[in-house]
Amino acid sequence: MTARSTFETELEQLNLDLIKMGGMIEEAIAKSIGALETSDTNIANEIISADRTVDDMEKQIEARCLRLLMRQQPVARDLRAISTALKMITDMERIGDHAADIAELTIRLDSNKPLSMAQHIPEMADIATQMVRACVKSFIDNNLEQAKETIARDDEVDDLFNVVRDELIKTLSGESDAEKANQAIDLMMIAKYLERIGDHAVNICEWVVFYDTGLHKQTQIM
Amino acid sequence: MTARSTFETELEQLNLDLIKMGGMIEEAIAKSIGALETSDTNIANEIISADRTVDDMEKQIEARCLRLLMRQQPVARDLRAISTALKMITDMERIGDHAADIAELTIRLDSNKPLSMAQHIPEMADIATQMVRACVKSFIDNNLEQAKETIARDDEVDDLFNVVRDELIKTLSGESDAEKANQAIDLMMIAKYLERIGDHAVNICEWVVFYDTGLHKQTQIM
Amino acid sequence: GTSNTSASDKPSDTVSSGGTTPATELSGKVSTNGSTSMEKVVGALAEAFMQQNGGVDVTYDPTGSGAGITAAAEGTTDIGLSSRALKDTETGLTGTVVALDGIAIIVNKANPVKDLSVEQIAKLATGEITNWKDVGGSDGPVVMIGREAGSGTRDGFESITDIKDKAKYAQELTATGAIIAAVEANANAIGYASLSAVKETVKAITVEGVEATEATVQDGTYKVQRPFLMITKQGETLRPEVQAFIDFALSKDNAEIIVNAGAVPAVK
Amino acid sequence: MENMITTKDLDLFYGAFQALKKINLEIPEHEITALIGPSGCGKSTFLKTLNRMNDLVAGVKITGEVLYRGQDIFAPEVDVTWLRKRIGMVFQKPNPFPMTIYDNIAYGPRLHGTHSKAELNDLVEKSLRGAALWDEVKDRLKKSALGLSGGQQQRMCIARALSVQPDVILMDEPTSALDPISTMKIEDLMSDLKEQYTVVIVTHNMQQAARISDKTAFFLLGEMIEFSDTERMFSMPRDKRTEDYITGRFG
Amino acid sequence: MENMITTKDLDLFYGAFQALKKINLEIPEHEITALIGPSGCGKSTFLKTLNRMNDLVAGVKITGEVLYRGQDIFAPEVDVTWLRKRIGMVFQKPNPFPMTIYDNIAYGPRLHGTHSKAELNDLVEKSLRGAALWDEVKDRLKKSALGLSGGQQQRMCIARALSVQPDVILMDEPTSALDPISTMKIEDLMSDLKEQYTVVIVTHNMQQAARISDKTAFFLLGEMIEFSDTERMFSMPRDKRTEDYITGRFG
Amino acid sequence: MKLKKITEKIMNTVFFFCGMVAIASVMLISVYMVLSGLPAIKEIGLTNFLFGKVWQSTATEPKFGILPFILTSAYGTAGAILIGVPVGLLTAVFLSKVAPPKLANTVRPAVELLAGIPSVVYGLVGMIILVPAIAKAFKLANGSSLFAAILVLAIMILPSIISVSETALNAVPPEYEEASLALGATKIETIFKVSIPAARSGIAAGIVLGIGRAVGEAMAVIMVAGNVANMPKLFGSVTFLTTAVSKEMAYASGLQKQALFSIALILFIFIMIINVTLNLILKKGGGGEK
Amino acid sequence: MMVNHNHGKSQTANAFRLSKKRKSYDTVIKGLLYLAAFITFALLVGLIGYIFYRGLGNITWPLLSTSPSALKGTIGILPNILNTLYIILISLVIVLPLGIGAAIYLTEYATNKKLVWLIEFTTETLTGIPSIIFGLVGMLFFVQFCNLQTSLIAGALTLVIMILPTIVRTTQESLKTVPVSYREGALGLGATKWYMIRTIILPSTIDGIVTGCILAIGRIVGESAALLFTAGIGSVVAKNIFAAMTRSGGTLSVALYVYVFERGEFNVGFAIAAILMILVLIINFGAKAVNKKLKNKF
Ligand SMILES: Nc1ncnc2c1ncn2[C@@H]1O[C@H](COP(=O)(O)OP(=O)(O)OP(=O)(O)O)[C@@H](O)[C@H]1O
Ligand SMILES: Nc1ncnc2c1ncn2[C@@H]1O[C@H](COP(=O)(O)OP(=O)(O)OP(=O)(O)O)[C@@H](O)[C@H]1O
Ligand SMILES: [Mg+2]
Ligand SMILES: [Mg+2]
Ligand SMILES: O=P([O-])([O-])[O-]
Repeated sequence: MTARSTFETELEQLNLDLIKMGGMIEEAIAKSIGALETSDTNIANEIISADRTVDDMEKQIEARCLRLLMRQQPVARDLRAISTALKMITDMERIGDHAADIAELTIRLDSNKPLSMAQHIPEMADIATQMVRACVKSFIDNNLEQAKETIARDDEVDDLFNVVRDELIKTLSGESDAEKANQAIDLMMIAKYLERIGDHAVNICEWVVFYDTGLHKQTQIM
Repeated sequence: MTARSTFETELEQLNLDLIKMGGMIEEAIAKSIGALETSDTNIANEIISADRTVDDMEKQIEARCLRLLMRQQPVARDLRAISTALKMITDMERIGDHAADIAELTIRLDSNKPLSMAQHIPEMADIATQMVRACVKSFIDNNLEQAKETIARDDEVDDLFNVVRDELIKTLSGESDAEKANQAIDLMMIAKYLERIGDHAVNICEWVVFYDTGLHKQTQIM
Repeated sequence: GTSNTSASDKPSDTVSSGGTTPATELSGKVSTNGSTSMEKVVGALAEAFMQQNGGVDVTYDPTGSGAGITAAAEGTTDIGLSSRALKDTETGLTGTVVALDGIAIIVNKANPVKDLSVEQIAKLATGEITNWKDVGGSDGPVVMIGREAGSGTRDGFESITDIKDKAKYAQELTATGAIIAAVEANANAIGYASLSAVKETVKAITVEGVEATEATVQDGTYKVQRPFLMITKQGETLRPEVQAFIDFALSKDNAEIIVNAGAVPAVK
Repeated sequence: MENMITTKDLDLFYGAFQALKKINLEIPEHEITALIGPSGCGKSTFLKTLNRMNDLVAGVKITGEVLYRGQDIFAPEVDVTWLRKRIGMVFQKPNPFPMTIYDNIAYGPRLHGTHSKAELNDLVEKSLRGAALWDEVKDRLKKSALGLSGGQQQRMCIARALSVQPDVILMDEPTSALDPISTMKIEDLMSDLKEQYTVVIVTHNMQQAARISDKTAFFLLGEMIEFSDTERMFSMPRDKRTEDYITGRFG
Repeated sequence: MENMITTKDLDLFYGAFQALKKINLEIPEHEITALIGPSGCGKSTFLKTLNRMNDLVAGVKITGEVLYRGQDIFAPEVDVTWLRKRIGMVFQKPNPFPMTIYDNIAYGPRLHGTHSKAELNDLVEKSLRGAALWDEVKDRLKKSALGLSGGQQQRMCIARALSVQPDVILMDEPTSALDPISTMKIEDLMSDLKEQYTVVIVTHNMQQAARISDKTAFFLLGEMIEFSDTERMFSMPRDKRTEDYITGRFG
Repeated sequence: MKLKKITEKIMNTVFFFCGMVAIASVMLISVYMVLSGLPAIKEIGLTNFLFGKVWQSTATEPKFGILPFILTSAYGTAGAILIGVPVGLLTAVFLSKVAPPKLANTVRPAVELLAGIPSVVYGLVGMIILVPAIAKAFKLANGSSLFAAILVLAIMILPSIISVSETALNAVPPEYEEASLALGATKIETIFKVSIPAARSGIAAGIVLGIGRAVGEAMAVIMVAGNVANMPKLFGSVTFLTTAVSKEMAYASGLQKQALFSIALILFIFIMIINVTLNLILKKGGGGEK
Repeated sequence: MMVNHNHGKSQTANAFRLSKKRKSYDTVIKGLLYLAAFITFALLVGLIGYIFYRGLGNITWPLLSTSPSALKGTIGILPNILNTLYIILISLVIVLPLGIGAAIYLTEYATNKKLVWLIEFTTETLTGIPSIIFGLVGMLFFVQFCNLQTSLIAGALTLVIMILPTIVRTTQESLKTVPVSYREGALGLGATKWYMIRTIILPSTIDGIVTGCILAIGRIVGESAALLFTAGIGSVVAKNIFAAMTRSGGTLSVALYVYVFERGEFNVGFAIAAILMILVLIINFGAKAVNKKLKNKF
């Protein structure tokens, strides 16, 4: 008989929830990029409504974490697991939001090939998706190395953001109509969202690092 | 003799830290708006370097929260206080970041009256600043009403964001040079940041509501 | 004639001198030790002696005749007291008869039997006669109550009735008083006890018609009797106060004391 | 869920001293109900009233009702031995009888008329399994129960309570004499127990109440101040006094 | 910070049974050091070695060194009564002597030669204040100490330990017999104490160790597995066994 | 510091000396018993002595067989236990568990009083009341008998059995009883199934005490048993080991006296054996519990 | 202690009732319990009643205040009363320090387990030895070997050996009930062993010691067999306690035996018995009062 098996079951459940939420945002972001590239408003709408579920998931996990803190007085690894979860879900939820944001803009863009204005957005999206996938995986596998690598990749996204920005400015300079300006601004926003998604993936990875090391952004906070 | 006075002192300290951090971001955002309006690069630089302090503060509070969770096994109000702190600081830190972002763009804009392109940015900035101030105050005073009011004001910022967006698109449609496009994109970003600042203020207020009610975004999570 | 009275002449001299000697000259302690049956006699003698000789302390330990003889032999007491004659094995000691004791044959007051012969008594004691009606009493079992082995009373009783080792008792009690009590409590009981202790509570029967009295004991007509002896070490000069006490006991003047104590003075 | 035990305006006096004041409480079936409160607030008194163990105390006066499955336990037709068979009890200090483990467990069944060897064997095994102790003691059933460790003894006492197949198990600070490891084992056992039984536990340890119970009642000076879902109690207690107590601001 | 007590390769045997194995520990001045570990791991044994209370047990053999302020406490020139005056002790169950509160506190000073009424009064007040008990008992100093509540008794015992002006106070599960409110009061008192004294506390309650101590040592089967800052211990223990124990995964 | 150490040393020595006195006393008793008891046994022969059925110490052909005494002591003690233990134990149970406090507080001092009554008083009353009563009740010629002795002894050991058993019963942790009651046992079932078994070592101790007292009692017995060296018969006059010694000691001399010491030695050994065996049983009983 | 809290008596038998078998078992046993208690109580009341009935009337002032006189044929028990007091005094003076000392040695000092076992075993043994054996050994050792004669002192010394275990045991029991925590408390403050014993242990043992004393007094008062052979039956008032010590002296119990058994003086016997009963009563109540007083102190 192992003591505290109830607690362990609960922790297990928390982990499963996180993995599930990770899967959800991973899917959301991948789908939203797909929709953007194919201008598929149906999928975009799906994503928007799926975001509700992610939000609910966040609250559910939040509640579970608080319940565990309240009932189980965790320390050490257990406490890190719960606080990691509590912090991580904010970023996950934001990634979900951004996926929805992108989906919304996809619906608004509603034209053929708006992406021609900013050819690097797909690449950016690709990397951001990869980062989200990697951060979720690093969490699931409790893979410190992968988390660190993912953190390092953020620069790529940031660089690409500037590239996209330049591309869009180039498009805008000289003559352009309101439609074009509108599209450019939306694309700019999408780029910003992708950049933020990268940031959030980094944040998640930083919590993965914390779970293992007690270090958060290089500072020992536990 | 009151029992647990050590714990109470620590909680008190946590509260003071939060108030201090609140003051810091309040100041940062106010200053960054001022710098933007007056194109004051000195102040902008100050803000950027001050953001470090906010980041440090975040980590310090994070560490304190974890220590309290680990050592004091808080429940009820105490647990809400600590988890509120733990969650709130993310938003506070983001507000600080955005203030720095705005300051950075202020430096880049570096020209006279770029704001003429988007006349509603000052108003937006004003409301965002008010919201930040209000959210910090609602937290300090544990003022549920104020928190709820502040949450309601987010719509104002969101609406203004669309106004600013339209203003910028108007500027960009027709002929424009790279310089102008650049400025417009930067202003767009500033608007986005202000919009996000409003969101973060809302988030903070939502935690204030949670502290009092156990409800987070209308859901009972504790 | 069982007493060893080899020193009977001498004491009478010292008696008179002892009796007249001013009491103040004597001091010290005289310890006596032995027969419990002699308690009353010795107690009375000692009390009277001490009244005359304020400086002398006479103590008495009722340990039993055997113990008294041993104590005298070992010198742990000044005077051993024995309610039986010295045995042949008990040598080196001088026994002085200070009194005679009648052994009363007692029955319950309700018992109609008044007189028994020595032979009848012997048969009752040995269990040959088991019912009172065989000796003229009413129908009822005979309950023979006697003293413990070693008792001077028992020794006296058994030797006179000549039933040594043959007596069958229903109870063996260790003291005179106990016998009287037992007989008093049991209608069919018969027992024997020192004459000095017998009171109204039980009935002393006549033996072959002779009642146990001072006179019949003294003159020997009452057969069931035994001597009271004071034992000292042979050939040893006694301390003056010890000698004085023995003399006091033998003195004719003090015969009254012995009589009052229920015994019969040895000297007439 | 049905209510297993309901108390209505329960007052209890020890002589002139009122130890319980108008307690109204509904203990639901198949749940763990925890009673907390400062020392002397009447937790144990309340618990012992539920199976009339307070009857043993001289000078106790009880008014109000206690219903067990709707039956008034103070009704004249209710025999207290029957009641106690239905409502078992586990005490603060492990109290194995000075007999073998087997005899300890078989004590109750024998008392209530089970004497068949096979049935007893069966019951002993079932009870010990129910208390998560079977594997640890199955090879030493005929050894003295006093040779068990404190935690094992307490689980044996739980098994003994189970042996008479009760409905409800009352526990008065069942882990306060145990070390943390044994405590955790018992806590863990309790969540298994509630699937078959209704459990009422008195505990000094608020964390324990928080960890294991479904409902919590907070007592203070003989009054029941608050009775809520445990989660509710430890997150948003209704009463200021409850909050002060659970957050350690009391006294 | 200076080390108040240092043990070097401390081994302790009860007859043939080794209760402590090569313990190397440095207890810093003006800090609270907590000793935790499962039942029977040697915590109490270790604690009692520090002021040689183990001397009382027959068949104890100790090797290795215990230095108090650099002085080997087992050296022949060390008088154990002196040592115990310097290193006071508070026990698991409050153990007031059956005398008045005043006499309880004055016992130690009288023992060590203080007999002046004024001095004693002074010491009694100072000690009781030090144990945060003065206000509660100042009007009943001449009443029996047995009339105090458990928590007050324990604080009185702390006051008694303070009365001989020790350097170090050893506490063996000082709150395990107390209710949560008294426990919290004593915990709170301890953080005051460390300003003047060095405190070593054995506790079964990991949360307590976490709450109050600066350093924590984890014992297992007579070995000291880990000795760290408490914060470190409860956040990132170095040893897997420590982590298993503090998170309740042990056994 | 030096003074302290010296005081410690002195006190240690003083107390050690006191402890030694206890040992010395037992040694003294044992040595004297053995030294004075052995010669007669040697002379008479152990078998003759122990198994001889006739005791005629002052006969011209003295016989020193003490089997009657041994058996009488054994039967007498057994009889007393047989009567005293049930009554005593039940009274103890009554006092400890059943009686209302007021009643218990009246009966308890009464029991203590019984314990305090000197044995001669028991003998006196036995002799005056019991012996004639027995004679009457059983239509005996003579009431002084083993039976009378048994009754007197039963009454005499009652207090020790009651008070020791009650103490043992009171010492049964209330937790045991609570546990039993909580399982649905009645008060009486609890007492007989839990309390008494749990207190068995204490109760056994009470019985030991009782046996010791019964075996060793002389003065009360001598007044009621008749004191004839018969083989034991319930309604016959008998002699116990103790009364055999005290009866003749005063007048004994020579081999008779030595034989009495031998009886005392046998009694002594008897007591030792009882003590040791029962201690062993006690320890065993206790061992199971700890 | 255990009064049932009844809410009324039942009329109907149904599922909630106790089975018939168990009910009757209960009733029968309860009956036996009351019977046993009644027997005990009746015995005592009868015994005491009878003794007082026969004895009280015979207690007269002359009986209490004079020595017996063979010349006058009067009986007085003053010497026996004095002897009883003397022998209590002497015995206690000797046995108390010894017994308490031995008990302290056993519980506080002795480290040698075998020695402790030996002493405990021997005291245990001593408690079991019948008083007649003490009497014999007292006679052989003190009276004869030490040549003390049959005297109060020989009797007192015999009693010392006899009650030593009682004192050792009760003191030891009471020492054992002094919580280890007191010792730890004192030693933890730096007390030496003797200081601890003096200030903490002995004061909290007083009630045990007093109880032991009272038990011992009870035994001395009631003892006859051991004293008959050692202290004798003397009944003379000595000049003082020292003079009394060197001569034979019978205590009240011995006198009772002697008057009844030797002399058949039943009235005197019952008078003494009544006096003894009163003494025992006083001793018992004294013990209780002392205990209560000591308990109340803390
Ligand atoms: N037999 C009794 N006689 C008189 N008063 C009692 C009795 N038992 C308990 N009390 C009193 O009743 C009150 C409640 O006691 P209870 O034992 O129920 O408290 P509790 O909450 O269990 O306390 P703890 O946590 O200390 O066990 C207390 O004030 C107590 O002193
Ligand atoms: N006097 C003794 N003689 C023999 N062994 C002992 C003695 N005291 C303790 N022990 C053993 O030494 C080991 C350590 O005991 P210790 O009392 O130090 O444990 P602990 O860690 O304090 O446990 P707990 O938490 O139960 O108090 C245990 O195995 C115990 O059985
Ligand atoms: Mg309680
Ligand atoms: Mg310990
Ligand atoms: O007591 P006696 O020796 O005289 O029978």
